[in-house]
Amino acid sequence: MRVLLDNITKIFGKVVAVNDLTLEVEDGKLVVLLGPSGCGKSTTLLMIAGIYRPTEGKIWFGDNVVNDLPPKDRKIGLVFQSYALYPHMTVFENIAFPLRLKRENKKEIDKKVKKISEFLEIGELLDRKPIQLSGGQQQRVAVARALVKSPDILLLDEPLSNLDAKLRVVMRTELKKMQMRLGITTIFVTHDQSEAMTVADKIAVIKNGVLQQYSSPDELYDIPKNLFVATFVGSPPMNIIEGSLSFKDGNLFFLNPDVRFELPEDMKVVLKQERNTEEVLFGVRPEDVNISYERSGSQDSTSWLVDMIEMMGRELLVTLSREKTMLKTIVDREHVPSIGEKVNVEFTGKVFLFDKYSGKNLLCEE
Amino acid sequence: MRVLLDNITKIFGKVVAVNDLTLEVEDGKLVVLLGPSGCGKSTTLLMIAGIYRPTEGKIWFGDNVVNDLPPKDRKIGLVFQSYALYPHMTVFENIAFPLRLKRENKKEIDKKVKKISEFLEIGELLDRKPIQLSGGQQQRVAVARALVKSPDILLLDEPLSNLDAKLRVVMRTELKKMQMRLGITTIFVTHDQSEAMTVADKIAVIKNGVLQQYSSPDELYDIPKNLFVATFVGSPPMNIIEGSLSFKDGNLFFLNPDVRFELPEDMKVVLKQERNTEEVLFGVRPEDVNISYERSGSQDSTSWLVDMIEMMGRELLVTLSREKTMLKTIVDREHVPSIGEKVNVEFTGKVFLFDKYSGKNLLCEE
Amino acid sequence: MEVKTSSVMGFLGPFLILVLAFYFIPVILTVILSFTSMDYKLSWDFTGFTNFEHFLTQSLTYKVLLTTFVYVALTLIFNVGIAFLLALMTTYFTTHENTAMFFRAIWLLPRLTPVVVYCLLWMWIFEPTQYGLFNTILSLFGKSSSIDWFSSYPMGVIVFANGFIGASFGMVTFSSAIKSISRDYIWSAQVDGAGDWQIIKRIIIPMIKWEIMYIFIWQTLSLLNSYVYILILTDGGPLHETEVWSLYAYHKAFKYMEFGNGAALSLFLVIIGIIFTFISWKIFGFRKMMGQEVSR
Amino acid sequence: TIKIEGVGSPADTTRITNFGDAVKIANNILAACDSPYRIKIETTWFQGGWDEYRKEYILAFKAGKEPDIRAEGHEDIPWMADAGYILPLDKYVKKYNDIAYYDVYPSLWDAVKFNGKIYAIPQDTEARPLYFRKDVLRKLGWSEEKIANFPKEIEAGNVTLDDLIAIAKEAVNKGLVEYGFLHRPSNGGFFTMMYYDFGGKLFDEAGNLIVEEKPLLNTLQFFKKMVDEGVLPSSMTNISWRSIHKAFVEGRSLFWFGGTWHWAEWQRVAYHSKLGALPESYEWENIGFALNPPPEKGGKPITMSHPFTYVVSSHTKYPELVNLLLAVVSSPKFLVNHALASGHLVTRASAAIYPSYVKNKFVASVTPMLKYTTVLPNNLAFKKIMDPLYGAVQAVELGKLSPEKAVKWFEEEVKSAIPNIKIVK
Amino acid sequence: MKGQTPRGATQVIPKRAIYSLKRKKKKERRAQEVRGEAVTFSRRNEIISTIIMTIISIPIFLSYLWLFLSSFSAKMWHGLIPLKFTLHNWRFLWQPIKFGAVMHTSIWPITLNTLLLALAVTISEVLVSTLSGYALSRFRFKGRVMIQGMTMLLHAFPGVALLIAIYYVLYTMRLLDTLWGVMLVKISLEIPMSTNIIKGFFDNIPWDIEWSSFVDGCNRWQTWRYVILPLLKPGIAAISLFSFLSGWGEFLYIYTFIFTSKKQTLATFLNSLIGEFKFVDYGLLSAVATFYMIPTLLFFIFTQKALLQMSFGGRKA
Ligand SMILES: Nc1ncnc2c1ncn2[C@@H]1O[C@H](COP(=O)(O)OP(=O)(O)OP(=O)(O)O)[C@@H](O)[C@H]1O
Ligand SMILES: Nc1ncnc2c1ncn2[C@@H]1O[C@H](COP(=O)(O)OP(=O)(O)OP(=O)(O)O)[C@@H](O)[C@H]1O
Ligand SMILES: [Mg+2]
Ligand SMILES: [Mg+2]
Repeated sequence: MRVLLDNITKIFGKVVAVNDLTLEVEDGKLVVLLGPSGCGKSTTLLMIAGIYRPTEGKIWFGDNVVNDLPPKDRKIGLVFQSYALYPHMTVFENIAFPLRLKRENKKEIDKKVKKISEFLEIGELLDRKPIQLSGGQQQRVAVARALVKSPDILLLDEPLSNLDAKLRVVMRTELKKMQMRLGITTIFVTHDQSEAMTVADKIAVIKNGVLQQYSSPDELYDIPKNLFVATFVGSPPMNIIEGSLSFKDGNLFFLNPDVRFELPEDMKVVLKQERNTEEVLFGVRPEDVNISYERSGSQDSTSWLVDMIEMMGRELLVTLSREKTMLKTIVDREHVPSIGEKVNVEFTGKVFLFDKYSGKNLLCEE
Repeated sequence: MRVLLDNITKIFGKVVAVNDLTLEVEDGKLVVLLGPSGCGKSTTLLMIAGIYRPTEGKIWFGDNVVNDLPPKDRKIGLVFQSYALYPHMTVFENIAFPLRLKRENKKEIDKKVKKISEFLEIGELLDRKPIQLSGGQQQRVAVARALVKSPDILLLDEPLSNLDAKLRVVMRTELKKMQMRLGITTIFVTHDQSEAMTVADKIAVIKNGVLQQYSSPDELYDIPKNLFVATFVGSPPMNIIEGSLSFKDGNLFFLNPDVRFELPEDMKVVLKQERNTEEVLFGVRPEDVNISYERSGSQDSTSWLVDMIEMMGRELLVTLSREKTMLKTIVDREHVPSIGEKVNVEFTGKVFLFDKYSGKNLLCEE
Repeated sequence: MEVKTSSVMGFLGPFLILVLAFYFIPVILTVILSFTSMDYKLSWDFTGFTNFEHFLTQSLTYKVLLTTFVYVALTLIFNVGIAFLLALMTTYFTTHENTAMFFRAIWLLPRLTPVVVYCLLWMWIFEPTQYGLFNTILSLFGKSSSIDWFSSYPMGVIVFANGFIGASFGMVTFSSAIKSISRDYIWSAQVDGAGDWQIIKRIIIPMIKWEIMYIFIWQTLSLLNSYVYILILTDGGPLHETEVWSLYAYHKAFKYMEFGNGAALSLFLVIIGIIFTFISWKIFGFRKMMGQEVSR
Repeated sequence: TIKIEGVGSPADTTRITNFGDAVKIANNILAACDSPYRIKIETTWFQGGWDEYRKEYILAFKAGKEPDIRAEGHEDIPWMADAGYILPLDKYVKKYNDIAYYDVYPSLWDAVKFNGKIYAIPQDTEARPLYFRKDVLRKLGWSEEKIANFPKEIEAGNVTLDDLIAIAKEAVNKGLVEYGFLHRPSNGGFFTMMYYDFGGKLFDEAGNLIVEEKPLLNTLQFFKKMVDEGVLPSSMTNISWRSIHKAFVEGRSLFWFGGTWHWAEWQRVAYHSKLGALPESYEWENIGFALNPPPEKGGKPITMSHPFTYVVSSHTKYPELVNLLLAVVSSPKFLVNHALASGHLVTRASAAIYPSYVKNKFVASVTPMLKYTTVLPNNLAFKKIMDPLYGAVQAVELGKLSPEKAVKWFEEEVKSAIPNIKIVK
Repeated sequence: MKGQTPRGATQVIPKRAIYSLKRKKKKERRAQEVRGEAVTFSRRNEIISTIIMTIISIPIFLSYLWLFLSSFSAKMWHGLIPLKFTLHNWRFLWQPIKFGAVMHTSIWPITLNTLLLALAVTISEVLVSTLSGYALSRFRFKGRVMIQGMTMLLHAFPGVALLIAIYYVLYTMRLLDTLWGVMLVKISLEIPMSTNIIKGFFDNIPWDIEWSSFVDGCNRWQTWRYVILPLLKPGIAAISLFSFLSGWGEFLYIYTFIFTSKKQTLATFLNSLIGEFKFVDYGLLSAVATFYMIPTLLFFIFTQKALLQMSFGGRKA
């Protein structure tokens, strides 16, 4: 089922939670909503579910406007951010509830509930009441309840946030597989970017209720439309350095007291001549910042001070500074610098340029 | 305040939630509890908070057994996994509540609440009721409420799970700084391993209520005590391959139909001669699996089939297979293989060996 | 969490003291009273079981018993049924708080009215002449002869009068209970595919089960004990057709001033009430309900 | 301080307010006798049912909060005396006999005796006449003279109950009235009076309570006949007082088995939808009253009274003063004052000739009825007969039981309530 | 981070824009303001339920309308339709009424009596029953189930049957003929009921909120006072309403245990107006009855508005 949000706005009192949002989710695709806390993701889901009524705009399922369709007729599965398990029912009854409502026969229900709960590793908890479960267990029950009825549209609001990393990876992979197999149109809210990247067909980035970018994960990563998207996507976030452009000797340079970087050929093409004096923001992702301990010949490598080292599992996040500029970089555990050491820096990957005021990506054609 | 859990057991009806747990948290340190969903983390925190009474064992704060001390006298700050905000109070009142109970003066309270809420970026929500907040905002209010009273001991149950990646990184860094500055003994439950690694002084890994390992993040990563810890810590999880050991020509090999790997010198020393025929599990982390497209000269590199590619933000997770064995590896986005391609594999980093039955790390002296 | 006896007593103390002094002790006294032949002289002369023997040997007793059952059952259905219906309609179905308020207020009116005035109103409603409200309404529908409600349907009259006044108790309690159900659960059920009816049946009713059981038992006991409206409306007549047990006891005690006898009669009623309560507990699972929150 | 409590309809309050003036006189007397005492009074007016009035006294007595003087229906004297709540007054009656009690109608003294002792001072009495609508009779073609003579015919025994039914039937059939008869919709002395009318007795020679089956049956048959003939609504017992009064004052009913106090009531309460409260002249013009006719020609007509009395608490601190006060309040002036205000009749011959009493046309014309009066028995158990009697009448009217069955039912009821009662077949 | 709008700071749109939106969706917005969001989507069911409610409410509605109207009319056509407007029936408000020869006292002191009694009963009842309800719901102690069962069973003993016995208790305590005595009796007979009702509401309050307050430094009392009580509003709304009504309308015990007429309340006053049903001045009676009902109606509306507005939500289970 295709879902189309057509200029949706939702206002609570004075708060505009969702602002003129237009979004098309193609049939059978999985779309992730990404955005800072409080940007309107849950509100959007609840509107699609029919629980909130949009203040303005239309919601289409397939070819029908469903604004007036009650939730029960929308054939959706929804995992609430707060789970909303029925406290008076056991886990089994919670999961079986949607099926019971469809008057499926008992054996069938039993089978389905068993299956889904094994799948979510809560098979042994079926007799408990929600209050007797741990947070993660409750969350899985909520997911099971949403999945068990094979909905046309699946809405998941942070369905895995309370699971441990390992289970989470397993679950998301399984969820994705299942979604693909059954072709359920799915909208998924998550704060975990690797989760978003892994499962999404397309990602919608929202800020303050306004859609910022809606594109495939790759594109989002490689061609962020604006500064917000660029810094929001990717963890640790992209380094942003203030400075200006200047043309010198037919080459385009980014300049700032601490950094001087020759922009690649293709950028020159995109950027128009007159931009050269403009104030811009220069972006480079931490993983594209390489450090080396010996002075390399490269023009752009300059000596930086190692400020802080944070452990991040298999890698280290190193913060470098130089006068007024800070840079973060990711370093393998094999080559650990020590704090206070001086290192050289090289930008090896892609770099980005943004308008200082509008935040627009200067390399994006509009 | 030092916190000592002394052989703590908690049983709910028939469920043993926490099993004979002994754990010492040194004064001013931050300890992370890590473990799969339902392993007893929240239960442990609630026991420390004085809400649950341990079925057995003693809890020490400093030099006192506090088993009988009511929660209000324990000087703790606790963020519930479910937030547990007071629905009838505004955000301001929620945060101010602990201070009001201490009868601090109004101005003081105002100042403190303002400060902490700015810090957590919820300064503009002070007049709202919890029901009018998004999930992440609620969570931050809960954190604010726990922090505002400058507790002796801070217990955080997934305090950041509903925040976006960027905010999360900021928050955890700030939290850590604050904790260090004030020297608050902190116990932190999180599912996010990079979070755990970044903030923890020590990490306790729990499984089914039983403590598996309690050590510094580095040690946990480098010297996991058993198979569970090894696979649990690190994301994506370590690859585990079944096989046997054999001594050949003075060299120690790990063998299996698909893999043959010469173990490094230092392992030979640790492993005793007689182990050679034993069945073991061989572990290697995905980031230590290198692929190359041309046949290299190395003995251990063999040709593997690219099965699946998952996008993980800045990197790709590639699943390789060969007959009966699967391997996951992490690949830079610059060198993307295509599905169905054949590649060569090399293990470049540390490898691990575990007892097939007990799961014990064979290289750990006990 | 562990609880100290002292704090239990702190919370429960005022309650226990009051109930003990003004409820429990009178209950004991009443039980004792039922074994005396106390009359207008107010003297405690013990007569053993004579009071009980006396009424158990009378045929009227059994008629009254039957009447009581019929009356209680009918009124209860009316009472609790309407109460629940109203609570649902004013909380769940009605989106306009003012409409809800209006209906709730209307149904509360009987309870706000002084007893006598309320009875006068019903006398007017059921007046056998054409001026009675119901007869007026009937005549609007073209029925010419007026009905003598009080003699043709005496039971109907008292059931209605008691039902209308009793419904408000359940209504207010149920509305409050429904209001305190978290909206999340209702939303969640809607998403799960539940229609209004299903939500009522599977979410609302189970979640206010305690209130329902409570009101059910409470109202039954209240009805068993209610006589005032009957006293004023029909005084048990015609021909004892509306003489319920409590009225019977009242007549004995306060009309003929046979207090001992009256106490014995009420004691019998109490026993019926207690038996009923135990049965309901069985049905509703009293212990389970009491213990349902024990788990944490 | 002497506490006084009264009961009755609001029109009867002179029962209490009379004391206001009486106390002045009593204090004058005390002053004249150089007595150190002065009387102060505190009066309350109880409003509520008789059952509650009784209950209140018992409880208040035990608590020491009972009034010193209390107005009571005479039928309550036995139990109050029996339980020792009230004081025997023979001594004081004798003491003040010459001033206040010498000419009290003797039948009233009988009504206040228990075990041969006087326990109360009679305060008022009344009659329960049969009211009829003159205007309706006129429409029936009766001459003024015939109408005027009607009460006398009844008194002479020339009109029977059956005759009344016939007249009523005629009026109803001609569409002049909606109802032929109306009687009170609740239990009261009226039903006992009808039983008396049919010759029923409630006591045997030994003074034990009895019930006679035959008169009872006749009584019930009479009610049945009224209903069958269509002159009495079968739902009579369920019609509200208000509708009843309204129907009668508006002339929609020919007969009304009422009481003397109704005459006064109609002048006060706006029952008539057009006229509101009736002017007395209208009453004289359109309403007549008579004794209740006997069932057979030549029989004695009947009426009934319900004497009200003052009783004195046995715990009173000032029995002397209380009795002085009672003697004062029994003087003709007060008796008449009360009678005129409330439509009751006086208890003393000397009061009956009091000028303002005689001047009052209504009171004067009903007083002679006292000759035919009866009273309810002074027996607490009697209530247990009265209730089933009313029930039986109701059942018969509603057609729920035939008169014969109703008698059976009545007997069962009475026997279970008063196990040793004698039923005379 | 610096220079960016802080997160969580949701955009606030200019008032004008809101206004225009408001106008467009006025109807819907109004509904939202009152109740947040629709619970049910079905207009049809709403209409049906309103119709049903209307039908079953007709007898009450009409009879009270009649009562109300007749208090303002001099005459009623057929006793049904009011004909002439008058304030005569309301004269008791500014002058004591004379009835027959009885001069009733002015209504105001009686009203004050009634109000005091009602408020005293309400306050003590709410206080005592919330305390005990909390204990029964949250504490595990021996005899808890028994106490709870007993409180229900006690109701099997009707108030009238106990009248004589209570009389003896009050007699022994020297509380006869005092409003205090009546009040204590009243409260005692009713707290089992309110306790049981309120207990159900306590059961629905999530434990974690309570725990949270312990951690924040509350002792049991403070938890009860600051956290539980506010969450209990709907329950308090229910029991305070009933206790107020029963205090306001108290008749039997006043009638039985009070012998001094100064301590009258409105209910007994009304009763005295009616007497034995014969001399009823219907106009006056309906006026007094309406007067009697007004405070209770106000109390109802007030408590309902104040207390039923709450709803939970947005929490994790
Ligand atoms: N009241 C209870 N009754 C019975 N079992 C319970 C109760 N509370 C918790 N448990 C069980 O105890 C175990 C530990 O629960 P706990 O909440 O401590 O897990 P957790 O480590 O916090 O998990 P999560 O990460 O999912 O929150 C779980 O298996 C849970 O089901
Ligand atoms: N009932 C309400 N009344 C007023 N404001 C509300 C209400 N519900 C949500 N909001 C506000 O609307 C905005 C969007 O909320 P929403 O729950 O959709 O955020 P979210 O994107 O889901 O955030 P999170 O990731 O923290 O859950 C937030 O600023 C929130 O405070
Ligand atoms: Mg959300
Ligand atoms: Mg947990």
